[in-house]
Amino acid sequence: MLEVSHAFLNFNGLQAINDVSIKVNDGTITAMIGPNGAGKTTLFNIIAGVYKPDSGVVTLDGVDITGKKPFEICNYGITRTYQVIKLFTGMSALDNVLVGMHINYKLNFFQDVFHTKKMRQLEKETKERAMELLRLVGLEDYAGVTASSLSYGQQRLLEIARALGSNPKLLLLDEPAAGMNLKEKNDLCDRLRIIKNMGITILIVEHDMSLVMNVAEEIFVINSGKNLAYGTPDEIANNKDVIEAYLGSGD
Amino acid sequence: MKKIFKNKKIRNIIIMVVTIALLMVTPVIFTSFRSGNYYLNVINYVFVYAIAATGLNIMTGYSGQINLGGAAYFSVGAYGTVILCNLGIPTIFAVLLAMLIVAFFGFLTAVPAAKLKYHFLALATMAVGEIVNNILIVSPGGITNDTHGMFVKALDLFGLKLSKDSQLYYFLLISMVLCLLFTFAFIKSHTGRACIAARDSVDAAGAFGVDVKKYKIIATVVSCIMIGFAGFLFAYLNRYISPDTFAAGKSTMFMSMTMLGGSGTLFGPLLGTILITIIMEVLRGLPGAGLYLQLSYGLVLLAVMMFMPFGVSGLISNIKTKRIIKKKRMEEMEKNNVGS
Amino acid sequence: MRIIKKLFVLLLLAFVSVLVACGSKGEESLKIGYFGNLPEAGDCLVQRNTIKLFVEKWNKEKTFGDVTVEYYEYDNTNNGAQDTEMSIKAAQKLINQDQVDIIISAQLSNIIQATGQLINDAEVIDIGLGLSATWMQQGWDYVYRTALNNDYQVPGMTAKMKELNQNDVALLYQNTDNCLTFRDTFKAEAAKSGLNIVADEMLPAEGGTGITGQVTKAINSNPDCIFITAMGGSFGTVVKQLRQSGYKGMIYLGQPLTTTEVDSIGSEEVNGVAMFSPYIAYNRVEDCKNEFCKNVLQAYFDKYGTCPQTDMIYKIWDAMLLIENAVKTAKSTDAKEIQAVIKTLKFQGCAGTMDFTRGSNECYFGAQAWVYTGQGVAGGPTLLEDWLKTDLSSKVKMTK
Amino acid sequence: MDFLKLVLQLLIPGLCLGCVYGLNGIGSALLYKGSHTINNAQGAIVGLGALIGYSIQQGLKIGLIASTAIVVVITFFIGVFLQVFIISRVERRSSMYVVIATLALSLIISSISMLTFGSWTFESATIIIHGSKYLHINFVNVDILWSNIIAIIISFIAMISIHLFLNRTSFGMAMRSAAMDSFAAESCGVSVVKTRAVTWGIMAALGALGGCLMGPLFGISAGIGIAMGNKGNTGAVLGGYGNMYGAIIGGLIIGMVETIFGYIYSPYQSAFTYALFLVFLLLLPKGIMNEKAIEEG
Repeated sequence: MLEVSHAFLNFNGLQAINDVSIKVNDGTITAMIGPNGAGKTTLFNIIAGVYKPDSGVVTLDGVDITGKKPFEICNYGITRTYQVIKLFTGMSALDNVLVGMHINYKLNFFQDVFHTKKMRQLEKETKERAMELLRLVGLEDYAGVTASSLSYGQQRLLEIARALGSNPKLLLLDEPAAGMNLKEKNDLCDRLRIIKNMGITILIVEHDMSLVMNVAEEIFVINSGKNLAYGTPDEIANNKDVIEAYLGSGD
Repeated sequence: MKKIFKNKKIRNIIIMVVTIALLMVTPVIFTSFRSGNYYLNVINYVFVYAIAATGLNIMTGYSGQINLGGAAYFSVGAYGTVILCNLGIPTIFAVLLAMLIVAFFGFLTAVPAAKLKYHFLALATMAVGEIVNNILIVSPGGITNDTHGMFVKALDLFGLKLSKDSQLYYFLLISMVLCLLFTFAFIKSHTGRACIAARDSVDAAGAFGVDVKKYKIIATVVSCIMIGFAGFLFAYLNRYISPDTFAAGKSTMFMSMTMLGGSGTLFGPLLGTILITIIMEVLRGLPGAGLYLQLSYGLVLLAVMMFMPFGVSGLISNIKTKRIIKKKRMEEMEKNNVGS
Repeated sequence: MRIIKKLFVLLLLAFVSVLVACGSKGEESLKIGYFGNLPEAGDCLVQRNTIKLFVEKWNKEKTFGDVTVEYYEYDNTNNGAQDTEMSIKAAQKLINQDQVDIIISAQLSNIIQATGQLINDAEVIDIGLGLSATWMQQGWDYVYRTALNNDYQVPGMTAKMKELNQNDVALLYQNTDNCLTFRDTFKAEAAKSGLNIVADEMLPAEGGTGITGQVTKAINSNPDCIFITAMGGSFGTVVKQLRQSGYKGMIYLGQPLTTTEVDSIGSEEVNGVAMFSPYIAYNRVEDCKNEFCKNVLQAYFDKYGTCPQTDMIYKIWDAMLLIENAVKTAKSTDAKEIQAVIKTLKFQGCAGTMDFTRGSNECYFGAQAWVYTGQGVAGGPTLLEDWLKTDLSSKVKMTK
Repeated sequence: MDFLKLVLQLLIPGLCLGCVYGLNGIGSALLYKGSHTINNAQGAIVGLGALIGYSIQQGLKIGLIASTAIVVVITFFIGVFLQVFIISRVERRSSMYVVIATLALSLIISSISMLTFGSWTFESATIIIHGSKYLHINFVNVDILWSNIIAIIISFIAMISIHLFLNRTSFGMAMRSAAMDSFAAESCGVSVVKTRAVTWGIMAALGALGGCLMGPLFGISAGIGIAMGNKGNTGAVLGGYGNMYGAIIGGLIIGMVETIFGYIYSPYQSAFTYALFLVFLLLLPKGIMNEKAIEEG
């Protein structure tokens, strides 16, 4: 599905990404973990098109998408959530998800603004789909509420619902569990499994080991910009280098 | 009787019917006694300014771009239609052509403006306003009759001469309601949502395939057309247009109407226009009314900026949404306590 | 549906609040309305004081029988300056709410122009104090002027320039309705009498910071004399800068200088500045030589304790005389009858006989040339002929 | 010879106008560097300063220079007051609101100053050196007003002192660090509130200084202030917003351009100046001294 091979990125002197290669298989939940400042978010942004790597290739199903602009990457079927929540605060939850579906909404200006029959019919369809997504993340009865008045956890879920709006092939989640309490985290894991069963591949960047171990099928560990380990959760759990990187070497 | 009022649907219809009846009858009531004629004229101005403020709101409220030169589009709309009408073109085509000119002028200013930062956009729109005003004062070939100003013939719509306030009243009322409905349709449309998204977060909107520049331009052009349309109506209501009526004062007036009412809300501009017009009429008698009026614009804008950035209707809707949230949170609390 | 309901409830609120504020119908009386720059202590204050003086006199002496005279005034300024849109609103309020019979509109021609159509259609008498010819050409039969029309000044001016063989004239004009028409008439008249215009520069309206370029261009065009037409009260800076930049020749002005402007220009620099006017302003009542004007200034002084510093006193006084004569001869307060009577009126005014019988709604047709000598009071304006005899005129370069 | 005369006749007043715009420009540049906002109220403050200066001249019967000094001090504290009680509160919400808040302030200040001082143009005292108001240059026989020359000299002195204040004094250093990154500055003990207040104080004082210096040339009125305020911002943008030295150059260019356009074709004087501003803003977004005016993304 997604493949990053030999990516390098230098931030005026700091070699943030140093020959990193990762592969995300179809229909899996893959996680990317690593200590603070390991370059996880930078790699995440390279995939999402925010940064252009100095060298190295990012391909999705064989198509090279290195260095494409964010709104082009969205057309390829990759959508993302943000570590620092970037919801459309002035709009209701439903509208946020509707904007998520922006790209598959083919109408010319006049049809759209003058609410022709075609537009009203398409609008009803997309609204139903949006409500479905809100039901998926459990926000269906908050549909009319403006995004800024939702609680922190709810805003996180809304971001995921919005990202699913344009039924992507690959969903990038940037620390989705940050700021959530235990109950919300378990709830999140169930929802992520439902999304996976819908056939959407998920790549999570996360600190919370318990969440990663619970939901991820494959895990990449990145440390100071380099590949450290790859494998299933229990392989990683007792992999010597990973423990050392996290807990610092014993000697 | 009680049962009827309990049923929400019927209650709405009754309110609607009563209000429509009252709206249709108002000119007759007002023209019955002579001083009412003056207030009918004031109401006509409220309609015109409400349309202009709603137009400005599309750009500032819904698309997050500041526009301190609204008077420029207002004057292009006014002078455009009047000059074309004087050339003998029937009113309808003159208005359409003028709106095209305003749209082109709006597009011309929108494209560069889309990439400017908020503060520099403020300076740029102010500069555009000054340039247009200067061109009006010393127009090439004297088409705008420079500072002599231009007299405007009575509006003739399909041969119907609308000169008296009571006749204009219906035309202005219908135009305002149409403009409000158009704005409502625009916001609820896919394009409208994209403009609002571009306002709230440029990065997130970009990430979901919204071409931010394109939607900023669309919002500006739509806003210019509506302000230009209000300019046309102003010309035929005021029956005399001169460059000094379109000076910077007009842009600040539109700005304070939109902001006071609530920028980014549908009825904000209309509410703001009514409140500002009431202030205007109250101050009318005072010596130095103009200065007190300018002072009140300043105080209104400052109060909005410091205490209620979403204006009066923003305040009302805040209270309402807070109540809904609290109610939902309470339900959820009970559900959780009962559940866990 | 919810949106539509909200819209209509909102409009309901607006109408109810406005309905409450409606006025009531007045009983039989003569109502005079005025709009102008109320806080301004210059021309507008003189106008309002004179109107109040007459209204008081008429009511005390019952000059119109048992009719009481009422006076309504509104402000028409926006951002410190008189504004056409505010004037239209003030005029509408006077006509519709207060139902006035006679309106005295301000001395700015673009204001009179903007409100003329409205007042004329409402068949209310409109007495304008502005000097520009444009609003007299609109064919409004309810609009009159009790000041001197610019167009009637210009022939006298060009003749004087020809006489002193000042053939090259530099033009400085302010971009307002009054000054533009004055400039166009002057250019037409100058072409007819063989004067050539060597410079034609536009000065920005008040608050403009860039008059240096224009002044320099006027001086460098090496003119025999310079003609400036600007709004009352804004000649000071231009004349001062002309003199400061070394221009020693004669300067003709479209309007008389106010006494404050004379002081600011300075006695030595104001020498040689000429203007055409049927009357001039004085600092003290005693300085006035004309008998009729002296009584006018004395009456104003007795009531308000100060001598008016501008010649507006004569214009507004003539306007009130017009009202007094018209209402007395028409013996009614109805505007239509007053309008019919005015065409037959001929009576004594501040600048000689005011003759409305010529059918052009105007009353004055000629003016004398005065020159500021810089000595004595208010720059001591003396007749041009006397000034030429004195040695002061030698200090000024008559031709280039 | 008379080309030189023309140059001199236009150069000095143009330069004087340019200096005053430059002074305003410095204020706007400092403000933008510090808090990324634009001050629309600058014009009104300039008008207010000029009017206060005039009333001091009349009240205490003192010369132009003395009254200007007093005005500069008064407007400094007015600037500080505005920032602390009004702008800082609005800024907490978002820097976008500050643009509209300053526009509101401009309306309030200009209407109050017109209500108190009246709305017509006053005559300001001019500077008289050895008995005459003009410096006569005989070989070109041109009279140049002393107050123009003094205005240019004082403006340069003010510019140099601001430069020294920012680079040499410790508080100046604090101000520049707060301007670069207010969070970092705050962490090492710089009270950003104080630096912002002083920035506004300096901006207001410079504006009022410009207003008073222009008195002899154009007379004193609130209207003059408004025109100068906008041009000050225009000059700052021309020079590259946020860069003080660019603002001075930008101001000088605008001053010269306006005077020259006044000479070439006077009716479109203000249109040319603002058009030049738009051209610079759009074609050269970084301005002469390279400061970002374009929004990414």
